[in-house]
Amino acid sequence: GSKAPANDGATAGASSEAKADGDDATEATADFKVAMVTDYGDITDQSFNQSTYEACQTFCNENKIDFTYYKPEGDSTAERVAMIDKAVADGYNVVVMPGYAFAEAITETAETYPEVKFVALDVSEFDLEGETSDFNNETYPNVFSAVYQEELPGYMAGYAAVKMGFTKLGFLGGMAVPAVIRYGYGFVQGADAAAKETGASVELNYAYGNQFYGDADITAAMDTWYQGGTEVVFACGGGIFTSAAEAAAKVDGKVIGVDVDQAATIDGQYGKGITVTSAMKGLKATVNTLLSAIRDGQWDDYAGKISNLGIVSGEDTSLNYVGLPEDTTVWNDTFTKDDYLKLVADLASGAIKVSNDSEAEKPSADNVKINFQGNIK
Amino acid sequence: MSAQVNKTMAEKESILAKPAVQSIIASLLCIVVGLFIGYIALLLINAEGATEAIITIIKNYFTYPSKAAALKYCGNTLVKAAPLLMCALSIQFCYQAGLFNIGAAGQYVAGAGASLFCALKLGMPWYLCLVAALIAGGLFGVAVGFLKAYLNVNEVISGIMLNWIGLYTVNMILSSVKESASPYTVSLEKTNAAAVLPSLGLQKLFSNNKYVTIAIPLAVIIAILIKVVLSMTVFGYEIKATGIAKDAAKYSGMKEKRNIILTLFIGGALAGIGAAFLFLTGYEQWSVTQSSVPGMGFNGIAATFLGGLDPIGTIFASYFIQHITSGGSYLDKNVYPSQISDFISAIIIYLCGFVLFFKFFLNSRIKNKKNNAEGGNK
Amino acid sequence: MVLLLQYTLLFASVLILVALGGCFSEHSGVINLGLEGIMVMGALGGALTLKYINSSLPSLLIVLAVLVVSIVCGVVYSMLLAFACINFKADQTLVGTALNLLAAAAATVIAKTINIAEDPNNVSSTVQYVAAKKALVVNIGKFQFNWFMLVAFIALVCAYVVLYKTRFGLRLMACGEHPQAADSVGINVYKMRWAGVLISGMLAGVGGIVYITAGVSEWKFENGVAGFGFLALAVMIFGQWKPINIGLAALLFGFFRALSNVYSGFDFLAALNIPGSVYNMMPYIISLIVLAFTSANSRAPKAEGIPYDKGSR
Amino acid sequence: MEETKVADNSEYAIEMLGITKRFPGIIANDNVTIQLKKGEIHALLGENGAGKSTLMSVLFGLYQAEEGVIKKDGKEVQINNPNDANDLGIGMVHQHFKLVQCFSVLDNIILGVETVKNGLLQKDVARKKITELSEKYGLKVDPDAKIEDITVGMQQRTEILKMLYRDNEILIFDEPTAVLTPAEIDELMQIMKNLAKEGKSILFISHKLAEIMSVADRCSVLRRGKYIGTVNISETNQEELSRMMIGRDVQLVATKEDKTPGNVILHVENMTVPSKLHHNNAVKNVSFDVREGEIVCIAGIDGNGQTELVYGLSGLENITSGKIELSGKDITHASIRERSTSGMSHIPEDRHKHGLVLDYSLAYNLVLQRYFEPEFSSKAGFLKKGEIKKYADKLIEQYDIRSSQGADTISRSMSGGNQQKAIIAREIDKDPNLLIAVQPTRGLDVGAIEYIHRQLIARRDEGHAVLLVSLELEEVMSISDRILVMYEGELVGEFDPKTTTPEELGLYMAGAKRKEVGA
Ligand SMILES: Nc1ncnc2c1ncn2[C@@H]1O[C@H](COP(=O)(O)OP(=O)(O)OP(=O)(O)O)[C@@H](O)[C@H]1O
Ligand SMILES: Nc1ncnc2c1ncn2[C@@H]1O[C@H](COP(=O)(O)OP(=O)(O)OP(=O)(O)O)[C@@H](O)[C@H]1O
Ligand SMILES: [Mg+2]
Ligand SMILES: [Mg+2]
Repeated sequence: GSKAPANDGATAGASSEAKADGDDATEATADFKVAMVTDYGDITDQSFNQSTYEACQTFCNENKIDFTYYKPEGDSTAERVAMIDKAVADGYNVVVMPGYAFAEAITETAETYPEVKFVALDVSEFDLEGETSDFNNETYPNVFSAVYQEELPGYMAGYAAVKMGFTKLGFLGGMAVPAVIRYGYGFVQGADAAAKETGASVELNYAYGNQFYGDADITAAMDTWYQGGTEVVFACGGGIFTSAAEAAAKVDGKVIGVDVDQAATIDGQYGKGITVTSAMKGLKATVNTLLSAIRDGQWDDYAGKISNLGIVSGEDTSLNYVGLPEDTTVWNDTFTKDDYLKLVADLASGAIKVSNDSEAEKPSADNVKINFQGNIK
Repeated sequence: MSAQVNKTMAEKESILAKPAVQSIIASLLCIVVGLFIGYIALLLINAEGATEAIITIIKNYFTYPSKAAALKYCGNTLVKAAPLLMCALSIQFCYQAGLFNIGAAGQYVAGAGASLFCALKLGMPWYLCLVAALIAGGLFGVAVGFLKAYLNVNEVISGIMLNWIGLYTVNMILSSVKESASPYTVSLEKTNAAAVLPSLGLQKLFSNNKYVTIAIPLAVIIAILIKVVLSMTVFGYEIKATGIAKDAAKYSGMKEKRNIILTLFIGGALAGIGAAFLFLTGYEQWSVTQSSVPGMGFNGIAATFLGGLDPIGTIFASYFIQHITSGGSYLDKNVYPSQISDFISAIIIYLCGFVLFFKFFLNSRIKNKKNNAEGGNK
Repeated sequence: MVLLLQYTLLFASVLILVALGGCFSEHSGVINLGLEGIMVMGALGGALTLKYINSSLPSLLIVLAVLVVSIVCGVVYSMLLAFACINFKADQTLVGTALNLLAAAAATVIAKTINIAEDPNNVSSTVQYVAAKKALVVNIGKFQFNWFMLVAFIALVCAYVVLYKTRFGLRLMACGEHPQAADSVGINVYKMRWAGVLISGMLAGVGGIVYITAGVSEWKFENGVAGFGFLALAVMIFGQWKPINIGLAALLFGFFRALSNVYSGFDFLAALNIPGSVYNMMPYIISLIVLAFTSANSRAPKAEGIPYDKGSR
Repeated sequence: MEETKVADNSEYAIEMLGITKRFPGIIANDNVTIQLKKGEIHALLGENGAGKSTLMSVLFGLYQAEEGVIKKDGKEVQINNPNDANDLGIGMVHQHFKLVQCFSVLDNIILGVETVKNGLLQKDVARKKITELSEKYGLKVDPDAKIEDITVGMQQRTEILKMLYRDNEILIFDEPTAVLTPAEIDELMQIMKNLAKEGKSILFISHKLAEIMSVADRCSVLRRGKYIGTVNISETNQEELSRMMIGRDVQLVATKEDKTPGNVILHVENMTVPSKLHHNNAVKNVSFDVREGEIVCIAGIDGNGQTELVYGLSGLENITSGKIELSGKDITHASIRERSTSGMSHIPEDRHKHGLVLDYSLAYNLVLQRYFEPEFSSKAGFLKKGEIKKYADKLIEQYDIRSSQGADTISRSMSGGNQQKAIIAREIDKDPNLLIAVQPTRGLDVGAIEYIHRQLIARRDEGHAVLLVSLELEEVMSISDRILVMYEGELVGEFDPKTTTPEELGLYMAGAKRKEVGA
């Protein structure tokens, strides 16, 4: 990665009128337009596209900023680049892109449009720079990327589940994409650690649905799990929770949500108390922060950086980008809110280390018996 | 003077009576009516932006203000039109032999799998990858042909089954060359640049669009070749005879079983090459977790029929279908679902069903007029 | 075990309904390749009914309402096929394919438009029906009975009786075998073919709603019905265009489909450690093999696929 | 009540007055008038394409005439569809049977007039009525047999029962004898006479003058859509009828010179051929020779293995055992193409199924057996379209094949007679050592038959071998040099046409007598 450029470059290029006034932040505010380009999924994937879209839209509505989104014709870099080109051609100068798949598209366009601000989510430095990456958390001067440490909330969820007394767990991933893999790997590590502490014999069914939505096939597999004794399933990927919740509701099983606090959504539809907790990451917060920064003329604080967003504070959990929902998690005697706070503190202090190997599509553990089933569909 | 008038009238009629002209008129009519229905749908969804939206779809890459960008994205449309054309030709070739090759989708998948595997795992140069795609697609075709010729299995059904089998097999095989942290196969350009189809300077014509390769002219040349084979060669004569009159073909000593298998081999090979034409440009990476068969093969059906079941017509039809599909991605998504362009192409394809009737109608009108004219002379 | 049975029956119900639909259409002489599309439209109608119906109504009423709306949607949509292929002699494979593409696009557009109308921020094509869906099932011990299983069974019995025991069936099959013969004894071939196609629309429409409610309580219409319509066609051919055989074929296909999802519940299967992809391929490979061995004597209705023209001989 | 009164007054059951029916580009019926008396058998005669079928289709409601009126029992009626015809008591046995192959005889008979109770078919009621009818008129059928399993004769009986089941009074038979064996024809003639005696009125179309002479009371003749006239059979003869029909004199019996046969061209030894339909052998251990300069005829009732015999010879079916030699060359396992290029030509039984690619142009069809030869295709595999056209024009000229657009005519649109001429031209112009002709004159008018017979005899006279398979005894007797009778897959007798009689042949064909035949 290279060093971020001087201030003026980023803001001034947005509009020819603004150029004269240089660094007047309020002036620049009126002149930025936000475009989002979706990943392979649509903005209704109940996952990162949707969260990003909703965050952008809320922000732009509140601030009366032009906002639109583009959906590439297909699942390829060429088509993603086409949409970025189109957005810029249409006069949008802030482009928000969720998903690691945008890495190459960014490589192809960032230098072409130095005046456009690129906000990427989930795109890691490795994704951008490949084998030659220097891992200095810097990248193109007009790009900001946020990468979440999904393994952390995954870990918390796994740890919590075992601590809560569940011994038969399930992990149902969407597609095996990096974020999902990290969640899953964290989940396994968390369960493993808790099993070691409690000495319980823990079993874990592990599978990917190969899609981000539920259907009869996946529900059948979930029925098999739940009716075979599985007590709680971490439904990790977009709308795939529908299958897990459907099956759970039949036998009084439990579900762990993902990305956002899904308790309201899932419990609202399938019955109170089904969701024991959710492994969250702060997509919306990031989008909000970044767009606010751009509005307030503080883009330079972020430009050219790649942030690994995870735990910021061991004390004030509200500052963290990842975590479990403190209000809706079903705390019990064996795992209280205080236990959770201690866990966060340990993670923050480095007392507990979580590996984030996103190649661990098929994780293993010492104290948990993993029954790996690959892709269901 | 009246003789003069009669002559021009007759000329006009004879132009209209030409099957090729009728096909073109019919296809154009389908397109116009299809767009019109699409426009109505847009009006229903949101009347305000409908006109602009339909224009956006039609304009496709012309929506870019700069000429360079427009050229670049014209290139992209062509890049995707080439494999579509190949799939369409696959279906058409088999259709001439009386076979409905719905398995083109699976043969396309096989071609993609083979070409990528050879390129990424075995490090072969592009021409060998192309051959591999040809063979893989062809073999999938042969499977259908064999089942049809020797075991009387309906080709539509075996084709559909093989589509799925192909998909899962290719997903399994390509898992060995996927990126470590994503379900996509590794980048072709970075892994094995020799496997990228050469451009021979073509990309310069399209603002250095790196995906523009010889695949585009090759696809057109293959279409012309197919036209020649079907209409001018002994093989074409046999294929068509087998297609329309299997028993007569057998009676005259044609090996109808061999012809069925050979036809499907060629059909499969065409679809397989089609996949290579896309994947060997690096335009797209294969996602090994995809759980539905790529639509290219099915869209080929559309292109074939819109092209009036003629290879040359299919060149234009493939381009057109790709043109409006790409155009759809430039719609204002806040107002209109992007599926509206799929909707329009589906309507156009549906309307193609009426082409036969349209031609019949036209011909009987021409005939009636002629009769009347002759009657008047008497 | 119970699960295997339950899902076998569930998948088989979908296949039976849709395959019977194909069967009626083909017996009348029209190849219906658009089953997949009709399923989507039937599913859309049914899903919207489930969404808007008062879920506290008696479940029988809900089931009936869903049935009726799915049927209407399927029938209306299949009219596109009938109109083009019967009255305008369009190529049946082409129109069928067009209907599949059209349904996927149209259903998405419709679902999105409805969602946006309700809530401008909701641009999804998902229709939710959690509450009302509960009316479709009854738990009998561990077995979750779905009313549509009964519907499929009734459809099967009715199809058998209608085809082989009634005047209508006799005439319908005559139109698919030898329309000129049917015409010469005063049967209106066009009418019968319309009837065949509309019945296929009705059954495939129901099949669609059964499919999308089989496992989940919401459906995203961008996803269509994932090739089930085509699978049903295979079942129909495998079943030799005969209702009873179709029922058996559907059970076989349903069994393998179910097995590919629940195999992890069987220790000996789980122990084999066969990759998931293999299980996924299984239904297709098995059906291909079975078709290879059974197709030699397979006989499709003779006149299927050939537009009927009164004038020609 | 009133209707019956009017009916009683009229002498005619049906009158078709001044009927005109046009098809695009052709007037199929031009002001045609025919009157059918009650209880008579009225023959309708005309060349191929003269408009007979069209006229009957108008009467049966399949087509609507542009001009003219139809009267039933003297009262004008409108017949818009077969249902109207049926209501008026008009029934029709079509030239091409309209039977559903996979249905049973019973299903076919009741189709369209089913008896139902509570929506369910009442087949037992129908079965009873069918049994009664078949006993009354001597129409033997098995009501539960599938059409695809029964003989053509039985199928025809099914068609007749269809009419009787509907209580039709006016029966139309469109070329009913074209597909029947001599015995079946006799049987049919008898049935028709019985029906007429019962008071039914019959319209009967045939190209066979002898049949018309033997069964009809009166005969109306059409030529090119125009009505020529009606004659009483008792006051006319075959020559006059054929003159009316064609407009010139026709030679009804072929004449040929005596000739001594030369070398053996086709040698068949112990050939056995399996049957496609049934699980047994259709041809059993058959041996015979065909020599240069002779026409050998395989006679026999349809369905006794003739079709399979030819399939075995031509390679359309693999033989189970035996040996075939052509001009001394063993072709037992040769492919169809090899047999063809070794000098075998085959005029197939089913000209639509095997003989022609109906959607190809006439030119393409005329090279169907030769397109791969260097004359018509280049080494690179391209067709020489110019050569093909030239060759086609030559054959069209030489064999007088008539069609609307010459070599470019789509074969489907040609008349049956001209389609047959095209096949014959193609097969004969190959100059084969052996010409196998299977029912080459089926369904053709006398003019066309005369032409084809001349061609076959010309082959023989040039010193080539001809193997003719025919169901028509008259044809067999008039043009063959040697007759082999086939019965149940075996050759049961060999005859010289000069020393045998149709009656004797009939005994062998029916299996009543047999003698050893061998090569
Ligand atoms: N459906 C049709 N469309 C157009 N022309 C037709 C049609 N049916 C018959 N014709 C024409 O009408 C004429 C009379 O045909 P028709 O079948 O009545 O002859 P036919 O006397 O029965 O001949 P054949 O002895 O061959 O049966 C033919 O020249 C034919 O070209
Ligand atoms: N659809 C059609 N369009 C135009 N002409 C037709 C059509 N169908 C039949 N004909 C014409 O009707 C005439 C008789 O047709 P038909 O089907 O009776 O022929 P066929 O039985 O093969 O002939 P033949 O009676 O000489 O054996 C032919 O001249 C044929 O060209
Ligand atoms: Mg006729
Ligand atoms: Mg005829």
